[in-house]
Amino acid sequence: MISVIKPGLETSVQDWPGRIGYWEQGFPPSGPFDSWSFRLANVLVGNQPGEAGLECQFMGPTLRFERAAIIAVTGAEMNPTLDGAPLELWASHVVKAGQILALGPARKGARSYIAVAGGIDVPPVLGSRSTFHMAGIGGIEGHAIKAGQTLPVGESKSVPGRRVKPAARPTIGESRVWQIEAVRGPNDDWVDEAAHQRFVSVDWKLQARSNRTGYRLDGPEWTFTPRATNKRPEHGEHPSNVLDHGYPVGTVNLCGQTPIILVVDAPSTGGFINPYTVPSAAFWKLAQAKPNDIFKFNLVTVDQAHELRRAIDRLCTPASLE
Amino acid sequence: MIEVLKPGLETTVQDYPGRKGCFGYGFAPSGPIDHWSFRLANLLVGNPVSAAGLECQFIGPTLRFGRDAVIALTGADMGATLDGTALPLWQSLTVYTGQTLVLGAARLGARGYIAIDGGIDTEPFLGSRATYSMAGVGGLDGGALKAGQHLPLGAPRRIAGRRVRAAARPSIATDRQWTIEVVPGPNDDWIDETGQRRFLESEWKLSARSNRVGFRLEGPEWSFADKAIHKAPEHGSNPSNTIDHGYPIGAINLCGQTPIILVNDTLTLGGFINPYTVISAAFWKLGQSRPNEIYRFKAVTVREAQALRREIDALCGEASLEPT
Amino acid sequence: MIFAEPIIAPGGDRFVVVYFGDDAAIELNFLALGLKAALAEAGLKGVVDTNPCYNSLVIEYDPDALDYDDLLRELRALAAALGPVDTLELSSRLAYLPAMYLDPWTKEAIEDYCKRVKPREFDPAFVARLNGLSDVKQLVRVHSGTEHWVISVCSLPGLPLLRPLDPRCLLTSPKYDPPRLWTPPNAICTGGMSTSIHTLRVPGGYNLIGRTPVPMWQATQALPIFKDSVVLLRAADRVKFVPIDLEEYHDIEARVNEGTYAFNVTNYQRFSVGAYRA
Amino acid sequence: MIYDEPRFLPGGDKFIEMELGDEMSFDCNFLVHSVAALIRQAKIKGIVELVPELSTIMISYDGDQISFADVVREVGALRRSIGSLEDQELDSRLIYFPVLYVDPWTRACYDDYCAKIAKKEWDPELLVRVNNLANLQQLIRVHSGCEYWVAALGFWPGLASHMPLDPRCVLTAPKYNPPRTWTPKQAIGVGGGLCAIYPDQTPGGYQIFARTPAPIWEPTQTLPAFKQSLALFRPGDRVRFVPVDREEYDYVERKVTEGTYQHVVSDFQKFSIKRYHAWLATIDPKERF
Repeated sequence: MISVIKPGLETSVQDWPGRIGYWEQGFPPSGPFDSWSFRLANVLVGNQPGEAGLECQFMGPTLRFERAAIIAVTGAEMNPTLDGAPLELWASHVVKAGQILALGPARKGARSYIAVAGGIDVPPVLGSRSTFHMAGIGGIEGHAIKAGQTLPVGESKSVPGRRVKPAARPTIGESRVWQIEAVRGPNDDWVDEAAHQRFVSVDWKLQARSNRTGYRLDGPEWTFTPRATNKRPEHGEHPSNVLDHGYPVGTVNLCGQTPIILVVDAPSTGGFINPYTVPSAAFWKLAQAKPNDIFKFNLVTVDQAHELRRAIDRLCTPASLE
Repeated sequence: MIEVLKPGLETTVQDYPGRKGCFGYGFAPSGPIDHWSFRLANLLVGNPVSAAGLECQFIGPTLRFGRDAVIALTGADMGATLDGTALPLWQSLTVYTGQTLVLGAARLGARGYIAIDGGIDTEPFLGSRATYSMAGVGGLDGGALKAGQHLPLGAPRRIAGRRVRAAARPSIATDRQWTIEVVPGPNDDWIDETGQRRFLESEWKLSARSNRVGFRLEGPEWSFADKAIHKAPEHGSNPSNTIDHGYPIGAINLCGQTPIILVNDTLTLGGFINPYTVISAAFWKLGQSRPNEIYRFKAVTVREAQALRREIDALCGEASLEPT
Repeated sequence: MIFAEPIIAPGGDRFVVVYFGDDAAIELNFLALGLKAALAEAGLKGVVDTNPCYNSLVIEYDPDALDYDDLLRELRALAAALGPVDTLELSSRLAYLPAMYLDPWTKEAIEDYCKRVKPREFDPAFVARLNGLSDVKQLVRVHSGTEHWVISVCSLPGLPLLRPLDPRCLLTSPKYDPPRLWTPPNAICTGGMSTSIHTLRVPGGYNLIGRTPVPMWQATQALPIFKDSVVLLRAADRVKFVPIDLEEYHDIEARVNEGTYAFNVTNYQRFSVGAYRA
Repeated sequence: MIYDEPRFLPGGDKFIEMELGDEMSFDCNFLVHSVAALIRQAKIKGIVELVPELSTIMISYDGDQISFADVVREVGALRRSIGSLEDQELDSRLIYFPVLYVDPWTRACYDDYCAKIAKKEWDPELLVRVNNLANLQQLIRVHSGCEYWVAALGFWPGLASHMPLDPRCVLTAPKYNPPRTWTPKQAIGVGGGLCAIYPDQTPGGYQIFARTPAPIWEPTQTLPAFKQSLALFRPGDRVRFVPVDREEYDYVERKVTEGTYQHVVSDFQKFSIKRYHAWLATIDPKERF
């Protein structure tokens, strides 16, 4: 059992791949935003890659372990300390009963992951322990953790002293410029050639008003094809309006002139077009980007997107440990 | 066109067989109660038996003719006169424009029928011109005739000089006793043996509170079979109560201890049992009987009832007519 | 109880009555309506009319066109072919009828009865009390909270005999004794376990609980809904009462009188007995 | 129009949008649900989830188990296997909602929006004007005058897009611009040609003018209607709004709070496409209730 002393900015229980099977009823998958780092944290403490852990956003929590545990911290650098002593990232550690783990603000990256051997053992809702705070379900009472709460931990037999090989870790650069892969579609035929050129050639800035629901981007104006401008009235007036349809997770949703990348807690349907979609392999970069970071988009094919995803999946196994 | 000078007690436009196929809408068939006399009247003036004519109850109307016409009077004897001259029943007669036909109180029988060549040409409602007063439909403005109204007529046929052979007419007895044929059922099994015997052996007096909806009868008490006494509570507490069901026309509907024969303008459904049903061949007797007259009931089978009806139907044809 | 074999009894020389059971289980009406539909489907020559009720179906026939024994045989065959009641599906329209509960007109009829015949409890309060409801408001809620099944249209032109499809909304009450002298047309009333809507100003025995501004039939067929049928409802239709206030009542009444009222009736569904019983 | 051949559009590496047409119509939406049902029935390995919408199905798939091309081939074949939908009859529940129209809560929300975000015409009055109605009373009559088809679920847990089944009851409205930051829970709104009940206090863009005390989703699963599922609506359901007064609203709300409210649901009817089309042919769409 773990007691929450300080909750951090917005720390939530997540599992991977999240809440699958209820999308049609409006439940997004949720789950860890940077699932690469998340899965490796689990692998480090001997858990299955999908077991529930904590996602810490921008500012990590302070936690007291009420019993001994094996833990690992991955992802963003939040200067974790154990009873004041620095704790190495990307490695598994023993924590003794009564010890305090403290994470600070993210120095590099944005989201840090804490895995505990045995996993966080909250009751699953609709098949998942992931927190979806907008609907108040999953995790601890449906929301980010609060001071004074306790996190139940499952049973496990595990060993400390393991480390993720550097080559198997995601690398968070210093430049604050991200190369983000994107696949054209589903609605790429609604924006014109000039817009397509623009999309891959300009810098897009991540707005501060971004969260696990959507990533708003600042950039140039969009221009459209006749499909968007001459359409049946029920689609809506604006060129970016379309009959309500389903939204892929990761899609670049064009709301008027504002592109919003719909991420893990995004709505499942709506009435705007989606000219591009960020493939799952690039999600870790979105998760680790901070407001005002620059996104540059590289187009990939569906097949390339699958390859990139498989490459990461292959890294999220005990083979990546040393 | 015919002008109504006096309407009589309750004179209505009817046709035969009335408004059929409308149970689902909640409509009783209406039509003439004594359909034997009614049909013969139509035949006499050269109309199809289904043409609309007048049913006069107890006291007939006074009518002035707006065109030359051939008419026939059948059923009850209401002492008819044309411009003061007595008219025979069961015969086709010529009437000239401006002449006045007067019917008085029924001397023998209860319902007189008047057919006019071409038929009465009021607007049909659900396929029939029969008046159904309770709902205010059919006939002239949906009700019995009123003084001052005008009855529209169809194209004249001008066939006069015929009469109904004596053997083809219903004969209204003067002893004020009637034998009415009934088929047991649908709910005869709700009455015990004694009650069934009593029904067939007793005299039943026609109550004055009778009309085209129902004929009330006065007679001995009814007794019931077990089925009527021990039943699911939703049937109701009285032995004669049952779960609402549809009523056959002619059913002898037992309301508590009062039997009511459901006739042409009846309610089509209700919550009382129907131990017997008066057959259609006996309806002319209902139509011609008067309050306080006596009924005796005779049980017949469905087959016998249908044979009796066919006999009457056979008489309602051209073969029953002869020249005067 | 559903009879293993329906009882078929003669009603004189032109009628037979088929009884499917001896209580008022709604399934018996489904069977009666199923037989009615099957008869229509079979197109049996000589069947003049049919009249369904709670557990029975009256059939009028022309003995010259249809032999009595043949009719009985056909009816038995058709009834057997209906199969178990759960397999029945019936064409069923759903009519939304505006209903002003506790309206001034039925109140006047009740008050007139109290003055001229004998004093009695206010009908809605009486029905509410007998059925263990907290107040008349609850009566309105319960009565309008279910779809009602049209058992039959009968007795008087267009008059529907209704019972609630949701058994939780069943209301029972004894009828007036002696009967009322008059009833406002379009009064909504309950008696026994049924609801009906009076179509004419006639005496009556059911307890008055409200009134609808829309007619159940119209001889003039002036309103578009009556173009094809003078009567609004048919057996196997359903009715859902929608409570309205006096202002809405007057508004609808005005449109009915103008001939512009659009009835709210849907006709794109079939009633599945199996699904209802499940 | 409904396409003879659907279009399959990639949505990254995990999603494919299947576009069956580009119109908002019952027929197109019914095709969507029919195809979705076939896909589910076929249990194609690697197809994870579906979101059927007005004229599209978003298909989520696992690229390790099935390729994009195979999804297109297999799902495309299912679409082609569907002949005429005219003879279809489907089980369809009808759910009744008590509704307080022109309620104080949506009014307060509107006032808050005007004070904090932007001035705008009051939603019910806007609806009356845009739809050429006589007054608020007629707005209530028209909106409560028909059954609504649950055309799509999503956007938010429990939320459904309701499409009027009676052309006489179609109401259209532009959406809020910019959107509201909050909406009263269970407010009822109209946007585009659709109607929705807000399941919770969420942002929103539909014009709001009514509120129901009956919830459409409940994470605690206390009320009987939620025993099987957190969310009330299923595709193929229909909804009908019943106007109530404040007293009745409060009564229902109390029952909901007590955990004893029973949703009024008719689940014994089959919706017949042929009958619906025949019925539509008898309707004068210019008429209003």
